[in-house]
Amino acid sequence: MVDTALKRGRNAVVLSLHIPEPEGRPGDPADFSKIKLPEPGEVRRPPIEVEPAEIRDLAFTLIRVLDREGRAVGPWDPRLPAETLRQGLRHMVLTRAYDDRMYRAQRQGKTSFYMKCTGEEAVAIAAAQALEFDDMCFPTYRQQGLLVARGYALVDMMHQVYSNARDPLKGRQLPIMYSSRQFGFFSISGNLGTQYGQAVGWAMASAYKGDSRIAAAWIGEGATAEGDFHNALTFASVYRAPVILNIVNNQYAISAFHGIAGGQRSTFASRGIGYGLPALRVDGNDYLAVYAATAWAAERARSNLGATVIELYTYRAEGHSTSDDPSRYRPQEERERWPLGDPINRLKQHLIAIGAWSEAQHKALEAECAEAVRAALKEAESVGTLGQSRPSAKEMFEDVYKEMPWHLRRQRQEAGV
Amino acid sequence: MVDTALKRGRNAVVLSLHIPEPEGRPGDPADFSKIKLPEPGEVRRPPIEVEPAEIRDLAFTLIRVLDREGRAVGPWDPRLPAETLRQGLRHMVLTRAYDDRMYRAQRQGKTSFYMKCTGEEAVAIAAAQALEFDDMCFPTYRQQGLLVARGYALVDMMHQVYSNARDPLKGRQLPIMYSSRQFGFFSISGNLGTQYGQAVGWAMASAYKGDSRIAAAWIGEGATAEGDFHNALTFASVYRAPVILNIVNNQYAISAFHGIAGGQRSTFASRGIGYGLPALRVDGNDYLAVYAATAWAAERARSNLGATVIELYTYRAEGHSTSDDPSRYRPQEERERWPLGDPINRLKQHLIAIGAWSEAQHKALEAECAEAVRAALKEAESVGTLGQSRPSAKEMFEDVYKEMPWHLRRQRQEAGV
Amino acid sequence: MPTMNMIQALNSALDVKLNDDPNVLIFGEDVGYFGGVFRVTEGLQKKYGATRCFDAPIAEGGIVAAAIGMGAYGLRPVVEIQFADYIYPAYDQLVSEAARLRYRSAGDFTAPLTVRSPYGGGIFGGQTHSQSVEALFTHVAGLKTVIPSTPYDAKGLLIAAIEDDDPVIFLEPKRIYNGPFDGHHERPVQPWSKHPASEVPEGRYTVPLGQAAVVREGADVTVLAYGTMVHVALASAAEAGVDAEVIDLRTLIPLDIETVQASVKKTGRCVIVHEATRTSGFGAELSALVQEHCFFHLEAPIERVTGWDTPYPHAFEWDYFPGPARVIAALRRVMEG
Amino acid sequence: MPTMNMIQALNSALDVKLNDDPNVLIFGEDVGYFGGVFRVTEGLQKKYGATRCFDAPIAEGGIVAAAIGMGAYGLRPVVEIQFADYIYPAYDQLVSEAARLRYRSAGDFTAPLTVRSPYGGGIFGGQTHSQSVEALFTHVAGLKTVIPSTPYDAKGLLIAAIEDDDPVIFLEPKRIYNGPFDGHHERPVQPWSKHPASEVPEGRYTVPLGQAAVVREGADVTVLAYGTMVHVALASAAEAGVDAEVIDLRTLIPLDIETVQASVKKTGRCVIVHEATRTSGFGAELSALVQEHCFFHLEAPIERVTGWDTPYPHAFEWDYFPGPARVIAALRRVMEG
Ligand SMILES: Cc1ncc(C[n+]2csc(CCOP(=O)(O)OP(=O)(O)O)c2C)c(N)n1
Ligand SMILES: Cc1ncc(C[n+]2csc(CCOP(=O)(O)OP(=O)(O)O)c2C)c(N)n1
Ligand SMILES: [Mg+2]
Ligand SMILES: [Mg+2]
Repeated sequence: MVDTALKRGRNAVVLSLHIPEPEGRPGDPADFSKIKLPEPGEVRRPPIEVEPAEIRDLAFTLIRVLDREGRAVGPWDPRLPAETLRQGLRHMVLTRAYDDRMYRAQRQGKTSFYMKCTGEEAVAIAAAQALEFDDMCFPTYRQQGLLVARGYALVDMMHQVYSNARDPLKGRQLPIMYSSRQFGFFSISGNLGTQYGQAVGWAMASAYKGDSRIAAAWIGEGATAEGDFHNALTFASVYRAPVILNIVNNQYAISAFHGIAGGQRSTFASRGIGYGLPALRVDGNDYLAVYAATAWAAERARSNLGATVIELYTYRAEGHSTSDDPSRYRPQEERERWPLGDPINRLKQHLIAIGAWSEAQHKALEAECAEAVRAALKEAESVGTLGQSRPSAKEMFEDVYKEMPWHLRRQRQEAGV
Repeated sequence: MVDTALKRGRNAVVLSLHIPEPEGRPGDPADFSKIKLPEPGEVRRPPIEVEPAEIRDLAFTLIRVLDREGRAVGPWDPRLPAETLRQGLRHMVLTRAYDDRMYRAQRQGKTSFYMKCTGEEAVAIAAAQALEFDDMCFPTYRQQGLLVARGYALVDMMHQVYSNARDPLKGRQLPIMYSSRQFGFFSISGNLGTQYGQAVGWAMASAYKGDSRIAAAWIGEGATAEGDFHNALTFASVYRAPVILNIVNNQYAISAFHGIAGGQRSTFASRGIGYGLPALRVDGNDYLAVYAATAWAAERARSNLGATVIELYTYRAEGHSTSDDPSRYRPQEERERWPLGDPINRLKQHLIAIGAWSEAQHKALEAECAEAVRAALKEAESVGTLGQSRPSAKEMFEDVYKEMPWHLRRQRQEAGV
Repeated sequence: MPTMNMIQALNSALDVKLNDDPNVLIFGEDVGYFGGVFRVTEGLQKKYGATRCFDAPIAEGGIVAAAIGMGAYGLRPVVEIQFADYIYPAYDQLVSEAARLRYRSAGDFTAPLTVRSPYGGGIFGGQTHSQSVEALFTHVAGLKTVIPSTPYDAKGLLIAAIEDDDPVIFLEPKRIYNGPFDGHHERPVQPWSKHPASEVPEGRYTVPLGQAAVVREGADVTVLAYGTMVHVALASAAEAGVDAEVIDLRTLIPLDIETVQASVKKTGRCVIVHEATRTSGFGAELSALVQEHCFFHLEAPIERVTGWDTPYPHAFEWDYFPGPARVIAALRRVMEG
Repeated sequence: MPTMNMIQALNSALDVKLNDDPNVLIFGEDVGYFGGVFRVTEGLQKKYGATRCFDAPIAEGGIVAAAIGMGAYGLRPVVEIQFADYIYPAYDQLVSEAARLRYRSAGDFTAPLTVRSPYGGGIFGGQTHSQSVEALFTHVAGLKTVIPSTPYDAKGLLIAAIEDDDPVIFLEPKRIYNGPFDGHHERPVQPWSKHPASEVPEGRYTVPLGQAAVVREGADVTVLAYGTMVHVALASAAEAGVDAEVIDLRTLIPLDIETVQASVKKTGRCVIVHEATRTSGFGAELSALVQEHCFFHLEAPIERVTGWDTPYPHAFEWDYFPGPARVIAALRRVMEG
């Protein structure tokens, strides 16, 4: 027996399935007119003790420090010494030079794969500088800048990319999947998002031990859709884990524009609100803004106030990887039209504006970084590129377990290595 | 070479791990003083076309219609005919009678397991009445009220609980894991949360086909922590799926209080904000409020405006299941102190207040429902209880695939059935 | 008849089904406008519109959950998991939901979805773009697992999978998307166009699920293989000069036990070849079944030639891959045995 | 020496390790104040405080992810997955992360976590409280899989698992938590106290991982079993009057191949018993290994007695469960073979 109340008239609208579409495709003009940018310096900087509920608006705006003229304005200016800024600039220039060179190496057939972070250098480098050296980073494949900023040797990165005899990862990992406990750089997984909850666990462990180290994690806006993202935010919220949860919104996930991850309906920072986490939305191409937001979140975490979500709003200036060709799915001149510019140019302009840098110095820096990359490359290639040199094939069977069980010993024999 | 900037002084606070604790444990007084309740009628009712961004506050308040005197007040009053209310009351009373009887049956050893929805009847029943009969429901094990309200035969529910020869699910499912396509009740899974994303897929299919049917899903506040919850909200947001995403916050997940799911840091409704979904927080023990919120969300969905998140704020008045004893982990008198009362009492009071019901009628209704349950039970038990009667053991091998492959045919022979 | 590589053949299967059946729709990461990272869905969005073939969020669990819901509604969703290595977030939805829905609802609801995923190694993809995951699905009652080895089979099996009323895991050996691969990585790549099975009809046809193909008849030893390894097995048998009967299983579940058993009863010897890690791989099940069905016919121990029980290591691709040298050695061992 | 049931023995193992090692901590759904739905963590929060033993959100993937991060930090987390049927949301973290972390970081980071989970059927739990998931982990290089069958072993193996530097999947046969079970469900339940292996020392001891136990010596046939099925195998052998050698594997990976092989070489016959679905179950691997190692000693086909390839059906619990009747029949068949 069915309720009559259940059988009312129905809305006349016919349902239809909505598929998000980007503003433009190849051949279309680049159109960023929908992006609303607050003025630099406009967004307030609350004390770290603020209740997350009081700063929900910060998830929907954009923290910016550098203005069009390269001046640092507003409460989020971290007021860094010029020396720190110059170091940051150097790390960014070096990272870009490294990326360009290794991309070329892949094109020359010296390795199988490469991924650049061009246009997103500030995201990793300003954060590395705002963190302590022994804070643990849980990066994606696009934060190689962390290693560069922390002084990891370029040549070791190259050995990894070449899977050669000196590869610190013993030929086991795809290029760019670096790992270094000493440099606080957690082993990169090919599986998107998995590191996010692990970072929370690491931070919980640090808190459990009464340590003072915190964790920081990065995830792409595309990968926020994974369940791991949700798990990380839940655990970070419930246990007040001392962790910084960075979302790098570079507008693309391979060919998929941010709308496929939900970016047309809300900001990625705003995901934090439902967990009661403070969430900041930051100009990711503004070195000072990234530094300031990271420092704010780090201080909160270190004060036992728990996790912060930071969306870093940036643009993936090049292809997803060496396997990708972005001209197949997005307007050609987007890169040039990106309204938040290039992080290196902007920091350079700022240093010049404050009288701490010059075009000549910048040229010299570029030359120096190119030379550093060249020298490292020479050394790495003297060991060998992919296929020319590699660790002992025995390594294939090591480290599956701490001690090799009989079946792997037997397989190693069978393999004759 | 390590940046000097990376080696600054460190905050002196020693980190510590925060483990959420409830307000009280067995032996403590029940303490709900932290719950802030707006007045009934206080919360505005926006038009369905409202931009989700304009109603974020609705995720942090509580939509209430029934006041302390049983009057329906404010803009969310659905103004239902008395007949609809009386039907709702009947469904709730019947569901409770059914639950009580089947719980007893389990205690008598007539089946292996049972779960009640006591105190949460309005959640399912008001929703069932606000939806169309052919809208598809994706429930948890605590929305048996949907079946009752849609007129599914009690005796068939009992056959399922007894896994007897007439069990519509052929003895394959744990008791209470009902399924009925005809009654728009999706097969319940033992795995928490899995139905949430499936509901979104069903709704996407309906939109894809230009249908007018919508989907509604339910999830417990504890299960919102699963990745499936996040997946569902992402897909619902991205594709504007015509689906109602209900979160039943009954304060507990087995022994874990809501804080273990993040309930001390934000509301569960507010999870919707980060996806740009409208989110309503509703008194789940207020039949009228549940009806009104469901109707609002259903109208939005049917108007191609997409999904709505609804948190139904309620209280699990009894144990999690027949395997549970809540006196081991929560204060005894919480149930009595729950500030939002009992949904049956409150609707009864309202009907009496509007002159459409009386104590005598209520007594008669209770007797009638008890009798309906008794009659159905008699019929079910005439077929048999668990172990006394069951479908043919052949059924063990059917429906694994549409057609039985050779290995199952052989196993069926081996089993001799 | 047109000549197609495996990508084109799969694309053609999807094209046929999108055209035939309005209830078929396709979604997955990068499959819409872009046409998929391996181009299998190229042109389909343009031809059929965005609601028939569209991008999905990077949430494999969400993709499969949505597909199950659509299947329950009555559609026939075909989803792509970009690499089989990334199927694990969807594992619960596949194992607990898709596989069991018909059973637990007594046939009331079904999940007739097809999950396509490029799988296997040999492309220097490192440990997260090379995995062979089939055994994680063959253990699960309610799922079918299909692996093609040629363009012709790929198209016919994919159409059969989409038309099948049960959930199908359809694994595409990505190493042979563009050409057959005999395991001799040092030799130049051969295009499909030189292989007879690259002749693929334009329209609809099916290769039925559950039927193996004897791709080489032989008297001395039975080689059980699927996907890329079929080509490696054929080349190895030729090089070893062993008169092997090579069986391309094509569907792992339901397995074509009759073809397997008839062959082993004839040859009395059996070598099983797969790329997945050995322990608890599908080869274990094949070995157990052959042993159970053909015990009294076996003249030598059944051999398994497989990937090692390690992740797929980038620099050691060809040490890991069970190539001709190892297959030949196994063939020789069983012939001596 | 105190007498313990399996729950008490497991609790004692956790107690010992919480006491010994400040880096050990426990979390999972309902394990804190409440002490777990099967009471394995009872009293531990009270004794050691909330940060040592606490409730977790219902997010198995999040639980394991957090444990991996803690392991990378240097802790030894022990997590409970409430039922093995609910481990799938954590599958990606276990397979792609815990299992591979040491390998992919060349030993720089490790994930020494222990994942405890009640598993198996026989308690009328229906299809989602009865599953045997071991084969989904034995296929994964980098994981160890352990299954105890007595209180003594449960404690010793759990301590060994926690102390082990690799990730361990520790499956607890819930049917025998409170007493051994020989498969005769129609007979009254026996308490552990009547079983010698219920004598469990209070303090620390280990049962090393990777070592099987010959629980009954015999000459005629080898029975390979683990968990609940060890007891069923013993009872069946006795009832069948067959002089069976019953081996309790205890650890599936790494397997104690020497004990297995020595026994089968001696008996020439082998029956494998498990509760999991047959196809691609761990029995397939055992069958393949026995065949590979003992081919020339085998006098009859290896038999598998297992759960059927269906979900675990509520009303047909005892038709599904591979009980004494089926084990005895298999023993008789191999003795005739
Ligand atoms: C679990 C999983 N699914 C899919 C992939 C394939 N994949 C690799 S990168 C990528 C896009 C990631 O986009 P985003 O998270 O935005 O990061 P970005 O590349 O922009 O830095 C995809 C889909 C993967 N690596 N892991
Ligand atoms: C994936 C999964 N994990 C764990 C469980 C065990 N379990 C069953 S019900 C339950 C609590 C659910 O709480 P909640 O979601 O709040 O729903 P409620 O019972 O309160 O209605 C748990 C942990 C499960 N069924 N599925
Ligand atoms: Mg991106
Ligand atoms: Mg609850």
